Amino acid sequence: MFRWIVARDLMLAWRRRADVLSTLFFFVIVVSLFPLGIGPETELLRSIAPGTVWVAALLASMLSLNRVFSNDYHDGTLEQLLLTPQPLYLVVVGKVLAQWLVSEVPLVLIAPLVGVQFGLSPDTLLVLFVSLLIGTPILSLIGSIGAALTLGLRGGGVLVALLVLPLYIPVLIFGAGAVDATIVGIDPMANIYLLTALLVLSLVFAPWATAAALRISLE
Amino acid sequence: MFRWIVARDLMLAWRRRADVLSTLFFFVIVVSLFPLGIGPETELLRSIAPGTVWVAALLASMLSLNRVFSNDYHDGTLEQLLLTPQPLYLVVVGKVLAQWLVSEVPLVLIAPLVGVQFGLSPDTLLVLFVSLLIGTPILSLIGSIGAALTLGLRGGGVLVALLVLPLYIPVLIFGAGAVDATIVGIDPMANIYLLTALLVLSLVFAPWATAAALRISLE
Amino acid sequence: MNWYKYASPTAFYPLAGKLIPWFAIPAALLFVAGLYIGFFIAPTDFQQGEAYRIMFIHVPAAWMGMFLYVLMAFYAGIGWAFNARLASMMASSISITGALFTFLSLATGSLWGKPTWGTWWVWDARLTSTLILLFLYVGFISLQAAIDEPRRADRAGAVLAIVGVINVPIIYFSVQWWNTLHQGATIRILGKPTIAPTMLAAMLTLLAACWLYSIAISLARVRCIIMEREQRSNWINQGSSSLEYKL
Amino acid sequence: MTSSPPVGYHAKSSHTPFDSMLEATNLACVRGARRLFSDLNFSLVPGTLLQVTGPNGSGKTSLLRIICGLMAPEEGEVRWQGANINSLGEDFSRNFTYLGHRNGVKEELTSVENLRITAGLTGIELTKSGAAQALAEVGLAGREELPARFLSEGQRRRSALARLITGGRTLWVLDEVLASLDAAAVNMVERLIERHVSGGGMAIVTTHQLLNFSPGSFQRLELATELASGSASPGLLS
Amino acid sequence: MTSSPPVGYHAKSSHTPFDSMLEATNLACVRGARRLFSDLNFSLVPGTLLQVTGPNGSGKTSLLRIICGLMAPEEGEVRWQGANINSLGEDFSRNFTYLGHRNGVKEELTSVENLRITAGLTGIELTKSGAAQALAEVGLAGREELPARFLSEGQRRRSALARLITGGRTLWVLDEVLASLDAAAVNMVERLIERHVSGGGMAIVTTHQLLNFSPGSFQRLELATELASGSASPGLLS
Ligand code: HEM
Ligand SMILES: Nc1ncnc2c1ncn2[C@@H]1O[C@H](COP(=O)(O)OP(=O)(O)OP(=O)(O)O)[C@@H](O)[C@H]1O
Ligand SMILES: Nc1ncnc2c1ncn2[C@@H]1O[C@H](COP(=O)(O)OP(=O)(O)OP(=O)(O)O)[C@@H](O)[C@H]1O
Ligand SMILES: [Mg+2]
Ligand SMILES: [Mg+2]
Repeated sequence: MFRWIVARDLMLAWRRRADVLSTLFFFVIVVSLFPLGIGPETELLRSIAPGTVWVAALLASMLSLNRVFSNDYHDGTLEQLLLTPQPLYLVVVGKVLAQWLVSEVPLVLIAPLVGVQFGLSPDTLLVLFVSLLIGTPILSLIGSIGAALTLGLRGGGVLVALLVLPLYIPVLIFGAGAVDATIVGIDPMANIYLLTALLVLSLVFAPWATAAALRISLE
Repeated sequence: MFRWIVARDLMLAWRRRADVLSTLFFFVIVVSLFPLGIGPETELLRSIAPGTVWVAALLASMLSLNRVFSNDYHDGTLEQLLLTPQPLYLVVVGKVLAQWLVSEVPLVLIAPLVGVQFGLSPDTLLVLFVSLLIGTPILSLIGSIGAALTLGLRGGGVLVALLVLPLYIPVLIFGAGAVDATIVGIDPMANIYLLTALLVLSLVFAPWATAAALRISLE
Repeated sequence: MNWYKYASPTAFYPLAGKLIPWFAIPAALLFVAGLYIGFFIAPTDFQQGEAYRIMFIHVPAAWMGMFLYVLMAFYAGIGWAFNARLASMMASSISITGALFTFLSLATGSLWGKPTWGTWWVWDARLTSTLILLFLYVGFISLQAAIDEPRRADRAGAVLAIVGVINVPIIYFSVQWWNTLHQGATIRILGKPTIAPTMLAAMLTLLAACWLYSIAISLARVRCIIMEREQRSNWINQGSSSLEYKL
Repeated sequence: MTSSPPVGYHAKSSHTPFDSMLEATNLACVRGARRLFSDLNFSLVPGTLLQVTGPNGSGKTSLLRIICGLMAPEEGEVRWQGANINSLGEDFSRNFTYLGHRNGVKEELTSVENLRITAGLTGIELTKSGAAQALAEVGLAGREELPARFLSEGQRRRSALARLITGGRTLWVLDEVLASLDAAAVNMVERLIERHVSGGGMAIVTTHQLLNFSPGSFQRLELATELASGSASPGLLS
Repeated sequence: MTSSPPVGYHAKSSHTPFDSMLEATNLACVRGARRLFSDLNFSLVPGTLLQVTGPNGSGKTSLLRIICGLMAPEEGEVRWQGANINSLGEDFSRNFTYLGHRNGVKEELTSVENLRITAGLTGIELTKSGAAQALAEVGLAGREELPARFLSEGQRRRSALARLITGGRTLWVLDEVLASLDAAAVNMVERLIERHVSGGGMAIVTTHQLLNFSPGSFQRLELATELASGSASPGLLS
């Protein structure tokens, strides 16, 4: 049954492939906006590159995630998912996995290309890639809690931003930190390990919190 | 009748004040993420401040605009607005005005405060404020076209970003350019004038394009 | 000859079929000729060596990318204003060619940038504006792809294309407003008084080839679009009830 | 449901073209690859109700949207007092109230607010007590101040129906108006339409339940299921 | 509609507690400041249909959501084969199909895809032809491959109904199941429920139209409008 959850969301994504592509383009455009707003000095751009790419990834993740849950909420299919005979935890894991595969993996893959535009060196690009690969699932997992909580609650918006963004910030700090470290020539592994620890933590706890949030929102 | 359009959206915003607050919050957070992702060097931060604030304003505007139209679309009230006995142009102007008042004015007001965090000088803050005051209505106007075009489309949210962000770029360049100019000690007025010209242009043409797009989307 | 008659997609379909070879064959010939002149006859640049030859593809591609956008917006506007389906179809078919050329100019530019500037990419006004142009194309194509009803897709695309066209001059002139380090590099080559006549000849030949190619490929693509849509309306007229939905 | 009278039947037979307020000529509607109907003709004079019936998917909603100008017909045209509704633009909107499958009620606002705003948008100043009175008439007394998202499905529908009372328009275009309504509300709607029509108004209504309605001023237009010939032939019954 | 039999009437009178599959005891529901019902008791044995009626806003939807475990009751509990449904968790979901006001149909997917995915999610492998067959049964033959957003309101409802056929569950919980359906579809649903019930299934159905249904296995639960006392007293008719 688990595979049906993933299959379902992948199929939906395939139907909306324009949507998936546009998450990718959103990422690329947001990243490109910064040089436009900031100016073209290569040195400056290189130093803001990790932060920019990571913030853009964060935003892209937040946007696409939000959509995944709220679409299902509005047409009543989320209710149906809640009533399937399997732990809600699994449903959540399946949905988040599908969202990650569809919206974030392409982004991770294209990030090095974007990095080239900022003049990053090959080994920095590798670290950027790895940090995003480990970091984006965390974003999806944590973001899903926020998305689930905001579903019905009209007043929940701020609360959720307050709740989720502080949780995003460590990811951002370690992720961008790893890349930054490589740029200045420090070993990035400490950051990468911390990121991995965060991933394990969120894999265990986030789906559980999301499931609880879903039940509350659908009440 | 015009005032009813504005009144309606203001009232809705008041009911969803959490939502409005969260646009503001989004803006503040995006701007604050940068220092986190980039590191604390004052010089660097100052030089990226205009671009960062402007990009954040751009994203915040896009997100809030999208919501305004798609909510009305899904509950059938947009249909009803189309059938009111007044030019659709006016309806669009009213809705955009309300959106600007509710989501962007607070952002413009808080921007100088955010600027202080980046170590901007008082006159730079003034230019930042003025450029945002002139620039944000353009964002709302242009954004409304994209929001109207993507109504009801599966890709909604992200597609709108893809359509609108490239059109936002001139605003970004002139807006951030004005602030940048002040930082380096050049007269920002050329940029401000260009921004004003863009405002006039978009005031004349954008509502018309949005009205056309709405008719197409509701067909 | 009654040209008006050919405004109908069904009448245009066979005409387009007949026209394609008249553009495709010269395009191929000029392409071969242009490449030959460019790569074998034109002299080696004393500063850049052989790398400069990318120019023969890069420059025509960049020009085509910009021009086709305006043309696309023009067709889309005509199609919308006069409810001319053929014009709308032309706009859709041009959009892909335009995006392709824009992408090509970006790719060749990057390839060229590495040996000359020592970097794949700089946030130079011209490079950035080309990137934005690509985004505009992609926006147009994605919007049309996201809408299933052709009529709505045409009109929505037209609104976007027309609004986007306002951006083109702004993007173009931003070169002046936004002085950058690397703009000089491009100007320098053209500004060189010693540009060999063979270089110019090669570039112009290739430009002509790109033009003819664009026309030919757009006609071919518009034929596919006509086919797809008219087939559907034929079904309507036959009215079989067991129709499969066709995207 | 598929039996249908001769194609292209004209309803205005007994009227000269000029006393008909709303007139549809040779309407055809195509959705995707499907021709839902063609050669559809009818005309409405003041004081008549047109009930559009037909199985699911026969094109009732599409027809109503065409009449309101929300959708363009594939062929044919709709005229109001002799003028094509496209040429009338917003002026046509001054004459009718449309109620679709979706209620057009903002969930965040209370019923009173919803009603007053809709009225304001159509150029009518409605007092709070006026709104409350209309809401009481549709059976929402005591719920006027509840945000619409707390209302039950049927109550939300009722809240939308109150627009008919406050709108004061000549023509009512009502899609599936009885859906989700309980027996009392169905009766209420019937009386509402009856009063409207007998007062010289016009109504175009789709429902799957037949309306309990005094005859005479009552026309029925039946849209058939798609026919093998590909062009469904709508029939008009009096 | 407001007449109602004595308060707290127990339906299981003729059965011992153990042969009832689904049992609700002393249910009460409060929404906002309103007590919709309290002391509501009923129990269902295999082969029975419970039709819940009541005016708009009387709490039918709320009751059904409580039965499915989507909402917690203010007081009382729902038991399945003697066990509280909260303690059963997902295992309870294995026993019923719920159809709410919203269809739960993905607009991007075709009806076949929707059906197969829903089946897959509930642990049933459904072939394409199996899905097409179920869709044909609800009258969507020829529309199986159309993305659901192109379907008409009634067709979308039918597409949701097909889940009942493919689900193979014991208990059907259907909210306002006849809304937007044409006469043919209403009949189809009635036959569907009849077949299900006579085959030993159970169904809880709300509608505003009375179901045309052979008596015997048929119970009715009438939720009254809110009473002055603040606690509505639900009555059960056989
Ligand atoms: C990704 C990188 C690049 C992009 C997107 C790009 C884009 C463009 C565009 C849009 C044009 C046409 C503009 C016009 O005619 O005014 C152009 C022309 C030209 N480009 Fe590039 N370019 C890139 C890299 C380069 C490089 C590395 C060189 C050489 C060092 C170069 C040399 C030229 C020349 C010589 C012209 C034609 C003459 C002119 O108008 O200046 N470009 N390029
Ligand atoms: N792209 C498409 N391809 C094929 N058929 C389509 C397409 N879009 C819509 N349709 C069909 O057009 C019809 C639309 O019908 P409409 O919504 O007007 O029906 P209705 O009479 O209001 O039905 P209901 O009683 O269910 O509300 C449906 O039969 C639908 O299947
Ligand atoms: N916050 C609240 N405050 C007061 N009343 C509320 C609140 N939330 C819901 N209600 C009331 O609770 C009831 C919910 O009823 P429910 O949706 O269960 O009705 P229903 O019987 O399904 O009606 P329908 O036939 O219209 O679908 C409504 O009468 C509604 O007005
Ligand atoms: Mg309908
Ligand atoms: Mg209900």
